[in-house]
Amino acid sequence: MVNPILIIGITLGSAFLIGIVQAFRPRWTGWIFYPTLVFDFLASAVNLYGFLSGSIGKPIMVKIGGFPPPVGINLLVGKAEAALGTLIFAVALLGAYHWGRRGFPQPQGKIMVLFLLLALGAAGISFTGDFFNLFVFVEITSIASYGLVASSRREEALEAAFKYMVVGSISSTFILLGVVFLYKATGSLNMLDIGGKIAGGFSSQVLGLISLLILAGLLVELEVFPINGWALDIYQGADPVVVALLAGAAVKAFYLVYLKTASYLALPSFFKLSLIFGGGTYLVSQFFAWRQENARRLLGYSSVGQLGLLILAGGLLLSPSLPASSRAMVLAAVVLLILNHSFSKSSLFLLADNVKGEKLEDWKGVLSSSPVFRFSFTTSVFSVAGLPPFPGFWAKLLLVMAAARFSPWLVALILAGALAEVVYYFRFFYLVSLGDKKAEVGNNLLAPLVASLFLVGAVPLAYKMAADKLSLTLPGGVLVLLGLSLLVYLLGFSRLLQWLASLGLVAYGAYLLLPFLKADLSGFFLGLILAGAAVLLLATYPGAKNLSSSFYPAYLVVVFSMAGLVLSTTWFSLFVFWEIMSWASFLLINMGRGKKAAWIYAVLSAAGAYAMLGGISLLPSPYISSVKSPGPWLALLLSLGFLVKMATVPLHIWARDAYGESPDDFTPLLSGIMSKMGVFGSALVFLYVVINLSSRSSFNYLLGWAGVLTAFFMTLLAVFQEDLKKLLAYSSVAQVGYILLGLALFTPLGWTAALYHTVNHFFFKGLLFVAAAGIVYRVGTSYLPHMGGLIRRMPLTFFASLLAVIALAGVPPLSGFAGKWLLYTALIEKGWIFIAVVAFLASTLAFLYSFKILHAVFLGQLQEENCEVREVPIPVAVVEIILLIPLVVLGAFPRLILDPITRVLGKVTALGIPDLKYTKTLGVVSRLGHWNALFLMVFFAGAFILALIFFALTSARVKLVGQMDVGYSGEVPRSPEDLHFGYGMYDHFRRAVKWLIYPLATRVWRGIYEALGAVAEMGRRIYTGDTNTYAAYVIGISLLILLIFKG
Amino acid sequence: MGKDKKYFLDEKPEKLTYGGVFRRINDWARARSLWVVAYGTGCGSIELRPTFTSRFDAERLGMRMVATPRQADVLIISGYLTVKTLKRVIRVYEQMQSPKYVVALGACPINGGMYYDSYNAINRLDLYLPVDVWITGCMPRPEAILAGFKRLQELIDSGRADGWKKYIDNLDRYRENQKKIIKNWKMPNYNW
Amino acid sequence: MWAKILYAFLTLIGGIAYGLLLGGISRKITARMQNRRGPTVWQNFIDLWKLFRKKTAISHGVMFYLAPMFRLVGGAGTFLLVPVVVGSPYLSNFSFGGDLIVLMYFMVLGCLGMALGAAESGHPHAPIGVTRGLSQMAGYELPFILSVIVLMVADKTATLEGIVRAQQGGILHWHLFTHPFAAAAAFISLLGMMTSYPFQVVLAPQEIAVGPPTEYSSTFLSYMFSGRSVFAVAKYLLFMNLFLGGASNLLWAFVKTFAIFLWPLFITNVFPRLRLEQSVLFFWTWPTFLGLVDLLRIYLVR
Amino acid sequence: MEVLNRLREKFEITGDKVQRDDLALVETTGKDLIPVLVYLKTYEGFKTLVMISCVDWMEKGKFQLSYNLWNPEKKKNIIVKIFLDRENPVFQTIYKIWPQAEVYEREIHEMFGVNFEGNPTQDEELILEDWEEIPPMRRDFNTLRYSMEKFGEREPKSGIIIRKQISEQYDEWRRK
Repeated sequence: MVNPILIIGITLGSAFLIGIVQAFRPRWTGWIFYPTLVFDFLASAVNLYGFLSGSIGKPIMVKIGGFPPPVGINLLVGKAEAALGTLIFAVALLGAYHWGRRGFPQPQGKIMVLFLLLALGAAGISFTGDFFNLFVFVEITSIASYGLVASSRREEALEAAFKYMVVGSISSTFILLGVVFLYKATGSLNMLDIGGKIAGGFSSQVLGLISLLILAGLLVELEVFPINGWALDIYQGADPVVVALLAGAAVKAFYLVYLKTASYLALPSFFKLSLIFGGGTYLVSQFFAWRQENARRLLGYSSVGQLGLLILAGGLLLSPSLPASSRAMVLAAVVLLILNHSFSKSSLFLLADNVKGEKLEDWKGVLSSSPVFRFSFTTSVFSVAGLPPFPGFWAKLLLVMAAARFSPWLVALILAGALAEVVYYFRFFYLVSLGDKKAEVGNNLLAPLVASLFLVGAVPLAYKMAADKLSLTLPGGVLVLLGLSLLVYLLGFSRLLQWLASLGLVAYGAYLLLPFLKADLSGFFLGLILAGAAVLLLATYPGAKNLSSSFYPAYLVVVFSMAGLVLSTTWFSLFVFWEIMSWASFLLINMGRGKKAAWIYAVLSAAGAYAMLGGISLLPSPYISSVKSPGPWLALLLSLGFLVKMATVPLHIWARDAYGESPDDFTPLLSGIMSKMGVFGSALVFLYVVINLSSRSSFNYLLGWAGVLTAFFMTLLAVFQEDLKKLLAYSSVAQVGYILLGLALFTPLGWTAALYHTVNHFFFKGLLFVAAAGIVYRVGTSYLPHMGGLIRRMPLTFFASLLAVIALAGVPPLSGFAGKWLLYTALIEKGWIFIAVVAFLASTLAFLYSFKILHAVFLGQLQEENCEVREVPIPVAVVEIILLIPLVVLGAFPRLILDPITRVLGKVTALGIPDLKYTKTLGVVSRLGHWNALFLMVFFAGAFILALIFFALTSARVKLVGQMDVGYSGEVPRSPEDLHFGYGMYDHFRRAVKWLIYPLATRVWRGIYEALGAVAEMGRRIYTGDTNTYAAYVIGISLLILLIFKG
Repeated sequence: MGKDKKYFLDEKPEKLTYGGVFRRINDWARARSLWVVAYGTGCGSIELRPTFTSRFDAERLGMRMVATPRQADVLIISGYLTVKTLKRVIRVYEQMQSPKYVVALGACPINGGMYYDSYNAINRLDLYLPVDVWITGCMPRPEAILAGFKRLQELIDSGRADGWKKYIDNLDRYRENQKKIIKNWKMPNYNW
Repeated sequence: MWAKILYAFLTLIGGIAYGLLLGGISRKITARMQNRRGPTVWQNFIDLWKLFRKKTAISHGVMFYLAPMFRLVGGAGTFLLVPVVVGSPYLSNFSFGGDLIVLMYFMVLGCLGMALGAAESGHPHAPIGVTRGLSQMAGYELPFILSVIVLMVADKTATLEGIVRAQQGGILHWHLFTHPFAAAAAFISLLGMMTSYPFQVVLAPQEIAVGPPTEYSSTFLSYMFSGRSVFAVAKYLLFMNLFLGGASNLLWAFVKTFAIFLWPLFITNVFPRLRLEQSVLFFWTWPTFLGLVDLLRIYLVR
Repeated sequence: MEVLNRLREKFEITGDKVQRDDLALVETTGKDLIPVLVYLKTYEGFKTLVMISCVDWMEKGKFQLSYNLWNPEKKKNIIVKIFLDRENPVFQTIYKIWPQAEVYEREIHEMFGVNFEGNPTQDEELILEDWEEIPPMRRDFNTLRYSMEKFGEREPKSGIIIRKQISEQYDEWRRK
């Protein structure tokens, strides 16, 4: 145990000493400055350790001057105070180190003094047990801050300092007034004493007013909306190091004292006040940041927002009606939020110090400048935006779960704010990752790196805290695998090694998860994931490809999080893995060409996920398999995240570019397996959530239409797509629409169709995307009109694609037909005939793009520039062959999949097994009809071979001619381009359906985004930047608080 | 032209034998199923329209217009042939599949007709293509054309319409003649 | 089993011959309607033989080579999946192979194969024709699907045998009369399927030579020719089974298919051609509306 | 036609003649042609260029270019003629006034060898592919001899002799 007075005394002493030393030996100041901070940090850390390990049982009480507490001034350091002190000095140390590397602003000694005083004041605010002392420390902090802010000597900084001074004075006045009146009313200044008196029944008419005066003063310091304009100016104008200390740590001291004061003074309406101001600040600032073009001010908005969230959480804590378990959750959330925000924001501000210029535009290309920068930035942004596995995520999870007991609207508010945060942070991320050039950044990156490493280090702690509070268990094996996946990053010096390690890891994962491969829904999907990932990973053979070093780790994280997802037993666990999967896939997509697509994907994913989280928080039981029966709207909320992943209309707008422009090696996984996670989730929703019959029928019918309309519109859009991968993207989404339709039917046959199609879609679409990756790799473009005639150069790939396309089009005798047959039979049996009509039409339209894929890539004229193209690389070819076999085999023997599916459905008690019989002559027999796959295959193959032999024997002399030897009206064609029909292939059809393919969804979503952005832009005008206005706001709002909450 | 090598088959057609087990029936069928490539080379093609439509109804003889040389049996040179057209005609003729026949309408293909002194119209078609049937007149009426086709059918039926064979057999000589008037031979050497 | 295959093979030969004959008859009828004599009804056989015995042929590659086989086998397969006479051991073909859904998808196989082969020819007209054909297919499939679904829901079966059995017991039980709107829709879409004249933009010899088979010649063409003939017969048979109550013996089958055959023939000779988007939109409006009438009726009555 | 009067006032008109009620011929000089055409098009309503033709006046050593214009409102034709030197036939293009003139000029260039400065496409082949002789519509081009040399004999020997005589006579006549 270290006496806290030592911290204060030594720091004060050092500050004086520095002042003296500076006059004689300016260079020696550092020898005092740094050891002081280190000592402060160590002392606080020792205390914190003492509290955590239990060696210090009760709060440390320090009497000053020997007088006992009610009379004398005292310090009261408990667990929270110690932790906050540690945090403050840690951040201060980081900042000081950063400054030291960069070079102190001049005059060095004075700045050091101010810096020490700021840290000291902040620590003192949290340590003190006395209201008057509190005021003293507030003043110390404020004055130090004014000086520090002004020290950077930029015009904005000076202006900000002045504003802060004016506002801070008002706030101090309020606090001082409050303290004076408090002493008059209670006759004491000691917090504990007053708290005890009030709890003991002391009451006074003016007490409420007094408390409000103090709290209003503190709220000003806590930067609540709308009296936080000055804070934003500071964030924008001041030296980033100062800002890091202020926003990262010092404000937290105010927060702590706010909580303490509120709980001691125990006014019943405090919690409402906090909720209103906290929630308002949170939502409004996250929202106002949307259009912000200044990076530092954007971070400032974020800080203000986070503080708002903290105040909101504080309000929850103060609420008298909150159950004890929820209170523990909120407490944990508050701790995590503070931790998260301090480190991520100091990391971000210190990073900002390394970037020249403040505009977002100046940040373009910084991500590619150095791996350290990339790591710190990504970690911090992910953490501050509340993405797993960082503490911010767990904090939000806990907070939402606690708030759900309180009010669904509060949940909505928190999630809306979180979504708004994701929107602008990922806009930031998107802008930052744009640009081909490397931006010039400073190399002063150690401090942010350390801060972000703290974040990473806090992950287990956060997980443990959240898991304890939520009784959350994640599959241990999967966690191990996820950890190992991240380690693959360390092999970043060689892609080949990474590839081999990844293959090994997937094999190890398969071994580890083998016991879970049972004949149930999870086992079914787990098998698909593991086998599929292994095969598709094989095709990513690095060779000469230019893969990012984080490609394989992210890939593996996606794979294993999917495994964890399907093995989840609680909705929490599912949500956690879902988020991990989403963000890992976001990183992967962002590695491709479509940065904007990645942003849209991130935003929509987050929207879906938060809707899902909202749904989960409102569910009565977190266990997936426990059957519940909430209304269809809740089910819809719950499945929104899944629908986003499946890109169901009208949530499909991300799909085209995200699929089309993600790295070619990742797209097969994205389409073949990852989109199926939405299927899995929807299956769970159908099975366990909507069980009320009347609501089920409407919910299912709605989703059935959603599925079939997805299939229809996406197919239609695929027809007119001129880019190979985007075409396949639309096709993929359309196929998933069929799967959703099958699930929505909720009959055994419908589910059989859906599950069959799930597997089969993996085979043919995985094959097509793998082939596309190979083609793009060889040809160098995915633009269809630039290809053509590649059958001569890539016969194997053509053959594979041909079979895949036949399966895709659902033409017998290959495997794709079974899905169609089952689906239509199920549809007609169920009586959804209008849907059946649309589904039929959609699958007819699929022929259009099927032909387009094959023609535009492989047939027609071989272009001049592609004459030397070679067959795809060997690993790709191997994967093509592997994926080819099931297409044919399943085409002849569909029971190879149908039987396992029947077994799986047998486990799903709500459904029963499909009414299918198998006979020798008729093949698969349903109640409606029959279909003999083996016969069709044998008949087709036999007849084809017979016809071929007959032809070869009887035909005329066949001469293989050159590619341009065509009847061209007697003319000699000049070049292959003249003859190739590749561009605008279905323009005539487009004229017929142009009213159907109007990009309504895109326009609507963009319109919503633009409108909200415009509103945010308007709202931001209340920050006039004028000191008078700010002061007026402060006074006005404080009076308002006094008036409204007086009683 | 070096670049075009990879786009065109530069190989001489093989010589074909005429006969076989089904020779009789083949000739009979060929005679009764004459598909004419719809390529009007000169003024005479105006006479082909009445020939093939309701008034004279060549379809009753089993004849049809087809739009692509690949499927055609008969190439009609309808009247004068300019150098520019000749290039295209040669290509069309060589793109037809054997057995194939050439019918020349009017006086111009025989000896230049009224264009005997034109700087641009060839004088004798049979120097460049093997003609199976000549139909004289300027222009021959549809009746005459039908009579000519009747003659062609007889020739085919009796196995005497073997211009396509002669062309392959004497390809080098034909080519020499063709190249004499087509100075700048921008075609592949063998059109398929 | 072998006997069945033999019978099916004989039926197939008969089907091809019948298809060729129908083609000849259609040429004759067209000629008579245009006030001329026209070729003999056997003209198609002569053409087929001539094409089959041509001396030379050209190929543009593997798919080009295989496409006629696709076409023939696709056509023959479709034909063989449709029973000529339901219940007859000799003339029910391979209808055990699959139901109506199977048939509707199997129909595409030959077309798709041929489309690929044509596309490999490298002639621009071929893929233009193919895309036109596929687009038109998207048009006429909608009314056809509507009427097929009406029948499947009404008869609670998807097998052709079942649908035929549901129509037994007199001419008024034919679906042509029990579901007249659906039948009308289907018969209009038959015009599209047969690419008869208002919807003939697919082949359009005047502008894109003959569309997909532009580069095909000789024996290749003869295969396509026969595949096309038998495919047409298969469609007539399908419509006979769907709407005209099937056939109880071979004679009835001839009569009914001939009656169906006359419908597109008469239309084709008196109409000009529609542009592609016009034909697609036509199919998506009037026949679809007709089909929806019956679908709605079924939906409400059920 | 009163147009002629106005033209005479404004431009240098070397000759004019009213052929019919609706057809007038105007002869002008090379430097005035384009102003005349622009004037006719802009102020007199001769909006359409019907055709451009060329006549070879070998004896005079001139090429005559005739621009045939049409006034669709008054239903009048006017033909504007100029003469060019036969040895060095160069003239400006008018395709910026009437775009369709481009093709006429191209044809005249091919058939007579008149150069139209500024015409972007006049050197491309229009009808004659790979032509190597003097332009064939010039009157000093012996088309019969060319045909005989290039396309070979037409009839039995006697016929050839007769044709030879004809072509020689033709050449003699040219030389006069």
